[in-house]
Amino acid sequence: MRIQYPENIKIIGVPCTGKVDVLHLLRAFEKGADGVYVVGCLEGDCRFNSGNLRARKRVEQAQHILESIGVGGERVQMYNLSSGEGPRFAEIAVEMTEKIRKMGPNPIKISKEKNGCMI
Amino acid sequence: MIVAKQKPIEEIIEGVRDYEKILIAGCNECVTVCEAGGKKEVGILASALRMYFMNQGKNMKIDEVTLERQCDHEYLEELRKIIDRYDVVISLACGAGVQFMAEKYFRTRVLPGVDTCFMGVTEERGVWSERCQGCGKCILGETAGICPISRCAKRILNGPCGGSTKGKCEIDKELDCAWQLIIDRLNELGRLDDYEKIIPIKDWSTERAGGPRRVVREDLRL
Amino acid sequence: MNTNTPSKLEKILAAGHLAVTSECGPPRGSDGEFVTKKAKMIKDHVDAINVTDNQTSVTRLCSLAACIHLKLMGVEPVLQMVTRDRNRIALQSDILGAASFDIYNILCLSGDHQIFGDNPHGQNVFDLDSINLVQTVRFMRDEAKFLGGEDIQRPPKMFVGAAANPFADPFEIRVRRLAKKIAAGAEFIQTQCVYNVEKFESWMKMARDRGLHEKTYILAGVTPLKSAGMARYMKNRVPGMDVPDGIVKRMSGVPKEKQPEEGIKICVETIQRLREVEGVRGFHIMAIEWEEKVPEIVERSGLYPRPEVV
Amino acid sequence: MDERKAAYIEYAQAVPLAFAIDPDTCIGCGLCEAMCLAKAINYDDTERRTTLSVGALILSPGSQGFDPSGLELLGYGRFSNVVTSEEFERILSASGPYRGHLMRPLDREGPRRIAWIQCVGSRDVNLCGNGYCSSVCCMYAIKEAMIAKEHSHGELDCTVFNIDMRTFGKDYEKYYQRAKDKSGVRFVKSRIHTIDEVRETGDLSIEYVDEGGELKRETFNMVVLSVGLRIPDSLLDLARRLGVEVNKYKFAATHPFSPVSTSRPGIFVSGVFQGPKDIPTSVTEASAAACAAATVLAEARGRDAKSIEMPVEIDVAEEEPRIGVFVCNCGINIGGVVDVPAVAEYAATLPNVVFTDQNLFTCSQDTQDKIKEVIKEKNLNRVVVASCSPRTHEQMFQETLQACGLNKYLFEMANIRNHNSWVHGNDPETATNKAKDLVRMAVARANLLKPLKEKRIPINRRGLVIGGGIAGMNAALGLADQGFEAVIVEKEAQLGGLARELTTTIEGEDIQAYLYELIEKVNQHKMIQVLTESLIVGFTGFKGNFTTEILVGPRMYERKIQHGVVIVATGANEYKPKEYLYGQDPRVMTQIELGKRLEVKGASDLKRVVMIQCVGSRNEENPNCSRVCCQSAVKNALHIKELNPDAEVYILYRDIRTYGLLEDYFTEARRKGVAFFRYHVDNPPVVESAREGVIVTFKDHLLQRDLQVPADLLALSSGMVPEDTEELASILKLPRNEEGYFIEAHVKLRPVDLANEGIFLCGTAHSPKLISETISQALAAASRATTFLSQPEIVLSAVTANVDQDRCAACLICVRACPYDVPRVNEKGASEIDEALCHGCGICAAECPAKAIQLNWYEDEQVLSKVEALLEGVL
Repeated sequence: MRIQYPENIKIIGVPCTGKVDVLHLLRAFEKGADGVYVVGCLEGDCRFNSGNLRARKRVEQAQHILESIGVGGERVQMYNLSSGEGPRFAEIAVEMTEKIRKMGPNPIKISKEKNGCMI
Repeated sequence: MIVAKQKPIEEIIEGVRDYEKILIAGCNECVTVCEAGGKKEVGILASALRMYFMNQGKNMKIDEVTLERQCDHEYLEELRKIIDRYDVVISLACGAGVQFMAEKYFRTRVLPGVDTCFMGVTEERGVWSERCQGCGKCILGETAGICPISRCAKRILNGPCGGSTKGKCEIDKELDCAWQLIIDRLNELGRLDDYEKIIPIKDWSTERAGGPRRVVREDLRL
Repeated sequence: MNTNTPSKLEKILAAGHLAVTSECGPPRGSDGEFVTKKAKMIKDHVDAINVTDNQTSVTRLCSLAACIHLKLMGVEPVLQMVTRDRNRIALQSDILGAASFDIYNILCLSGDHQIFGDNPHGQNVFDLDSINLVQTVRFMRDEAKFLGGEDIQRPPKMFVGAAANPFADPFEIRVRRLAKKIAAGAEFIQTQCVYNVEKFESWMKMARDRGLHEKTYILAGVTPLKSAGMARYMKNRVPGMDVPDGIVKRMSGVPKEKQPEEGIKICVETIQRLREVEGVRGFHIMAIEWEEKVPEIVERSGLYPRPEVV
Repeated sequence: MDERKAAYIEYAQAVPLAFAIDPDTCIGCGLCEAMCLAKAINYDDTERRTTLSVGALILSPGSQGFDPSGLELLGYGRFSNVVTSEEFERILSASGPYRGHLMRPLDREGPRRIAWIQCVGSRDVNLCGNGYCSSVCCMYAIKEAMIAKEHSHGELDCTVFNIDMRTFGKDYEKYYQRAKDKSGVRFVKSRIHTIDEVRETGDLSIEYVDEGGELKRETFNMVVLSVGLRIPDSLLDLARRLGVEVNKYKFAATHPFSPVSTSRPGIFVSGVFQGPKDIPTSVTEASAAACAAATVLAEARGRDAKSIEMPVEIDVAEEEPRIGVFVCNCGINIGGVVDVPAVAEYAATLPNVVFTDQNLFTCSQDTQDKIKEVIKEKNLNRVVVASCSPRTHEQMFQETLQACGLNKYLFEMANIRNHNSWVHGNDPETATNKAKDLVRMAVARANLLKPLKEKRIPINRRGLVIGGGIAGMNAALGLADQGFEAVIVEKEAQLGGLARELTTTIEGEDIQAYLYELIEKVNQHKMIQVLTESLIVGFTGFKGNFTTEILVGPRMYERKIQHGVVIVATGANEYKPKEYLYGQDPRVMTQIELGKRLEVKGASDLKRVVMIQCVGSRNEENPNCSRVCCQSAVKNALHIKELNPDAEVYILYRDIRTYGLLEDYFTEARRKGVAFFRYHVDNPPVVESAREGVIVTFKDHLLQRDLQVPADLLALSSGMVPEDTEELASILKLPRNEEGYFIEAHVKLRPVDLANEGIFLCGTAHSPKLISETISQALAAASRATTFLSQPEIVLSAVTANVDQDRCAACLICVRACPYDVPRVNEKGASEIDEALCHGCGICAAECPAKAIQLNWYEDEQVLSKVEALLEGVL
């Protein structure tokens, strides 16, 4: 459908969102990502029965951790949509981008720049 | 299995705030099975701590290791070569593992990363419940296989108390009354008459009251 | 007349009288007069007064000290003792302490869980349970020995009681549990307050079928309801309490200001019905923070005057 | 409803997803041909005649929606807010003219009240000549109402005006009830003939007579005409040229016992051209037609197939990665936005990249040849293609690698078109940067890729058919006639199943004669083995290699059968009613019993017969419609009328569901004087026994009073109950719904597959259905089974989960998490995942608390390498 969406979205493919490990989500933030979202099949419509429900739990777990360490739990989100919902995909991309813009960059990044320390 | 749960990340952060080199040590036994301190949890905690301290502008070295068991010398020995590189170890093992590590590496501070809860079972994924308090003298044979010591809020040996309501314990409507379970099972086994046998005053000396316990099997020692 | 102890309560029961006991809760402070004041209101209408032991796990003046106050004013106390807070050393020690003041009655209980009280984060003990405590007192009295086996100089002379709840779950073991307490050595039983008389009667019948009414003295518990709200609360919130809908309806059927009187009426009617039940040997009137009404209840129930025993 | 450009893609799901030129809109400039870099357009292309020599032909030309312009009183074309159901679908669609926002055409206002008018162009001999029921409109109307309610921003009133609600498909009745009870869609029993417009508002006013005969008028903001299906005249022409007969409604003429065969041998038919039907039935029938065609062609199978020789795989495990990156321009699709040379140049700077190139079309055949050359020349051992979607092109590139002896899993794609140039076309600079990011990520993963071995397992070419009824026997013949062995397992002593109880079809065809012939064919077939009085007691293995243990015969001797597929055809039975004095009064019987009775004793002694519909269906115990009972009643009623025209027949019904061409028989029954009375579920007929007959009391809604009818016979249109398959389902681990019917893998897309691979489903074990439908479905199951069996071996994807048994804590989390029950803890106390059974979802890998499980090709490090490459230098 070629609906335009913000270019800051980069997609990493997995066979099922159930494959998304909370460690993968955290690693992205550790490396400086400003936001991550997981896009799975509609609930109740997972090709692998419950993979997307598990993914939602992983996202919630990551949200909780990110919130408690001051990075911001809202930076990671879960969305569900079917393969026929191109416009919704673009809408989500916009929505997520706006949400993250409002939150500002990953605070780790800011802190790094300020302190100039090395890993 | 020993069931533990993760400590709040805030508490762990407070504990290691003043150090620079941290080793997070998981255990591949009980705490892996109850998803509190296996390799994956080690990874999650390490990642969270790294992010937290980066955000604080603090340069920390945070490494990860997961031992097969922390309650055995030989496995703990694997840390010998590297332990001096760290200011502090966060052990995600149960209390036994944390202590054994602390005993072994006297000069290194060892902090617990989980709260050790009880010996219990997996009711379903994500739900564990207590079954045993290790009293040292098992009476399950007399109580239809249900332990009033670990499962009754008052450890009443001749129950139920007056708080048993509709099969649930007075302290928590979700909690089964152990004595109801015992009675149901006795009934099922056709042994309800056994209920009237008074369980005598218990000898608690084999429990923690008798001081730290040891099991020594001379036949196994050389 | 065959009695095991110098207890007045035991004597009255052994003489075949319907016994009347009541209770008072000690204060949350050290004012001993609080107890004696309450006792004065009711002492002439009851045979003995129970003193509760940190009931509902709320810390109060200790039961033993309050019993001593009663004893000193010439009232017969029933020392309630729970196993929640003391191990067997402390329990035995307190029994001896009570005996040293010639306190002759003890009611053995396990006690409410501490989670309901003012120290929910505290440890509980439960070294013994209530049945074990009955065994302990009987052992100390009858064998003149400590649990550890050594002899007791001047062993306690105590009439040993236990509680029974005819209404609690699971119902199938209610009588078996009574039998168990009797087997452990309970000489008298005070029951949970009775509102559901039918259910109580069927429990008594089952107890009689096993001859349990002849092995122990059963005192039926009664509590006057102060209001419809209290009736509902007891019905819905208090574990092991059976308040039939009829009672709740009857209470809420009268205007608020008349509800206390209705409650007392129900209480009196209950006593009158229960005294006809074979095996009921007396009443334990628990007028919670309403002790002043006990004389009226006793009188209206035809239980006054109280018999004299030597 | 909207304008479209001359070059267009018909709809988002079109296959192939390619542009076409609309000659009505095209201005004829021909510029497109010059502009197309792929040279995919031949603008001056003209019709060409091609001759193909084929052994069989399948017709599935479909149908058209009925055009309601001719029904003037409905106002379509005159009133803007009267739309067809097809137009309404577009209104609801996210890619439609209003982008999925619910608006009415006149003023683009959100409607508050919408009415659906059913049977527009269906069940109507008078105005449009279409006497048949279109079968699909009731369901789509409910669906549209439900979706409209979801899309509406405020409260939305939905009313469906219908004669009967025909939700007869599997689980459809539940959907209807949900719409009514949960979503508040209103259903009004009335046929609408006239719609008036309210001038000032554009609203529409409908006058109708309700069930009680009262005249009512209501106003709606919008009206949807539920238009039926019709066969366009152009198809008549095709049929004539092919020598294929059609019936009076222009549907291809077929016989109930050979439902996909046309009048001309070798020509088969599927879909709506065979008769009105919904998607699941069409898909099923398509497979059935394929089976019928494949049977004719069985001998020629594989004759024209060519096999490709693959070179021996080069072992690259020990080599350092040597990566080649091919960046695609995709004509101007990518190149028009992204600076492709810059991306290629950038790729060359990435770790272990030893070669980069850019191509106009990386997917073209000459580029494949070029890639092959480069792989050999530069000793590449990993390949990255930055182009389009792996979904469409990955396999092709992997084959290119394989042709050079490289393992196909040493390949990675970066989608710089769909995820980049197409969606960021307005900002070439950022698109170029993003392309670089995507390539960097792909290269990072490529560095970590390992060769993976795909397991090849020979397929056992025998099929096991469970159930020897009409479904099972047809399925077995479907396999056997194509040259595959079939074993039928039947629990009874004889073949035939429920059909043994049946007499004729509604068309008048003799079922017993058909059954006799079918059983003969099965027994005589050298490729079919029949096991009667047999019980399945054990089942192991996986698709292509199953082993089933069976206890056979009265002596229960054990047999083990190896087979590659299973077809489940366990069937169903007539419900034995507990209602209406059944079993107490001998004059009360089921329709099947009535059918037999008419056969044996005729109807001359019958003065009055009453029939009650929906006995044991559409109630709390069995919420579904049993689909066949309405036609059974009509069939028996017609038979009675034929045998004894003076006999009175009353049919008490809730909705008459003579769908498709069956509607003609309903019409005929009414014409012959069969009386139909509707009853409500909360006020069912009352039945009493009396000497003079069975007294049936029911309400006549038109007269608004109770009628009492003494009947010589009361026939109960008893529903269907599935055969008891609880044990079988647990042995084979097959999913069943609440009523006990097996659940197919996907209602529409895989209607005869079970989710368990290699197991197929047909007949009434799936849901209640007619014999003709059962035969279709049986052939379909056979077709799906042979599609699989005709392969020499199965190649299992290497994307499976792998347990590091040393690290495994045997915690059982993978065992519990796997959607397919694959992992198990072995004797050594470690989890083991059978690669033949693993579906490769990776859930276990994500959940493993010991991190002892990796999903091949998506190992944690491989996934994380992309994360890290993407975020390289951010901190």
